[in-house]
Amino acid sequence: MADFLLVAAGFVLASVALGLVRILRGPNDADRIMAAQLLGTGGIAALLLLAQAISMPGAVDVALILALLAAFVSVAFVKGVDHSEVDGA
Amino acid sequence: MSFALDVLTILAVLTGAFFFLAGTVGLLRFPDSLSRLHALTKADNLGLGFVILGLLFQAEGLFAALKLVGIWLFALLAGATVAQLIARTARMSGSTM
Amino acid sequence: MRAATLYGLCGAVLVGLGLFGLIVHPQPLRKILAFNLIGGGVFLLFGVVARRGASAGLGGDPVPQALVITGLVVAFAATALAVALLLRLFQETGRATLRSDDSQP
Amino acid sequence: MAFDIGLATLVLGVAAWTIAARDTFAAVIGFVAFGLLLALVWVRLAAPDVALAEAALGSGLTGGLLLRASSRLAPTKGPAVIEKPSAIMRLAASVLCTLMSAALAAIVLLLPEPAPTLAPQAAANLAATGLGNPVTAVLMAYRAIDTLLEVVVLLLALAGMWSLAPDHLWGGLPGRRDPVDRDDVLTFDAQLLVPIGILVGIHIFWVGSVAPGGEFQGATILAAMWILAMMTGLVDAPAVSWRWLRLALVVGPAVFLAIGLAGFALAGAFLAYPESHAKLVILTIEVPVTLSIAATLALLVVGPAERAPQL
Repeated sequence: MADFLLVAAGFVLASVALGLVRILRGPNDADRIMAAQLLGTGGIAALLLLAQAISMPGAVDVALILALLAAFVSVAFVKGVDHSEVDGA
Repeated sequence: MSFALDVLTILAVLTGAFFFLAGTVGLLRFPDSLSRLHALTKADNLGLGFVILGLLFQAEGLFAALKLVGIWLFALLAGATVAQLIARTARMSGSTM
Repeated sequence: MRAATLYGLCGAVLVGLGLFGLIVHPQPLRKILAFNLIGGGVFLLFGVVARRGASAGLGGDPVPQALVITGLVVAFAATALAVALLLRLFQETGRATLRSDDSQP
Repeated sequence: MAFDIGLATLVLGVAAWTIAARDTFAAVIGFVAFGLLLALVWVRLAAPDVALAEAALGSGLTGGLLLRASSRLAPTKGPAVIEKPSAIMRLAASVLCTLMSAALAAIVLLLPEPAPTLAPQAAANLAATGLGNPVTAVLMAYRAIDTLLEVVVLLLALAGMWSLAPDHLWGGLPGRRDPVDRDDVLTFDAQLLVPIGILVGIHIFWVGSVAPGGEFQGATILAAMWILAMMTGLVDAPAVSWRWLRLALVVGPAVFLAIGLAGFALAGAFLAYPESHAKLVILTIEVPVTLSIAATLALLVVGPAERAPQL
């Protein structure tokens, strides 16, 4: 079971890493934040699978923080985009 | 009993992994920001949902289970918010991007 | 090779990458980012030392781990101060570079 | 092992992107992703406490800080490109950095065997502190003086930042106040997230005595939630000169220092705790310290005063 979960974690991370190519290609900020979002969700999934695989319950708290702070960062992002439109005009 | 739970976990995690792959493919293949957004926000949150569902079968105790569900809800909230706002900024900038 | 050693090598490369960015990037904000990469690499080296020190039923030596937590907080404070300095420079001069001559358009 | 190789490659790839990206904003996004991956690495290195700190501080709060900065600096995107260093300079830099990495890699490969460790001592004295988490024991008991100094360093950084405000704004309010739009998704988000986030922050702080977590990680989450409320305009930033704010900032280090001095009388040394009540004393320190750290971290993100004080 542990091996299966570890492989699943690796698979999710790998498929998310492919999504990162999207960051590299741009072309605009919306795409980039989307790729970061995908990495966030995938990272949380990989972390949870990993936590179960190596039975480290503390890692679930890490995923909890990541999920919470992902929401925080996304608000900061949107505010940033709004402000730079105002400032840059 | 434990065997049955393991099977359920494996099935759910596999489904979740499939959705992650689907989301990535959508992200890479769709031509414009809005349809990529559509692919991403549905697929990856569903993927995370299935992974968490799978792990729920292994959860020890109610608190651990609640924490897992809470993580999913946070991720949904973040995803939904960002999706709305990205779509709004994308539309306001007026291009199909 | 142990997994810890692998991450140690990863940390070594990170320090090099960050240092490169710190030297070649003209924008101060990019320098701050690069500096944080160096920090990440150094912390990873500490993490390797901690992991190798696993014994007495602990997954790693808690002393370097605690040092890294302290380091993360101090790195954050330094980053925040650097960002504030940079924003003030921008407010004052209308530009965000470190050049002192007046060759700017 | 395959998992570790993949993860390490991904970390390096994202780091390289952070350096190579042409656009600053894209580089910052790369940095947030980098922090997230590092949190995974810390879990692999069996250091969940550090993973929590990395996820909260290294990725989350630093990410928010840098995103704000890059959006404010957006108008300067163009001209800086001109100042790129010459090819020779870049080549020299890359040689230097490669040597640096090689030296560090050699050190990693030549680390002594068996590895020196303080883990047995930390574990053996854990009972005396009344704590169950060895990392918290190091931070709060064995090396408490480091932690005390660190809290002071945070305060100094804040004082340094505040003094960057122009003279006429001294004592004023940081940033601008964003108007609250009741129908906005962001407002809804913040109203939902902030109370839950505060609970999570307290939870992470509280479990820190027996499980991964602790005052720094908890305080970072509390700080993030305060910033979230400020960003969405739910609450206004406090005036720098506000008396209660100053009190919240210094109460942690003050209590820490007072208990440290009391250690001379009670246990014969600075920051020594009486063994029978060690856990109680540590908690007495941790609660105000968490409050102070949270306030300091949040104010470090919102920056120096930019609006005149309201009299």
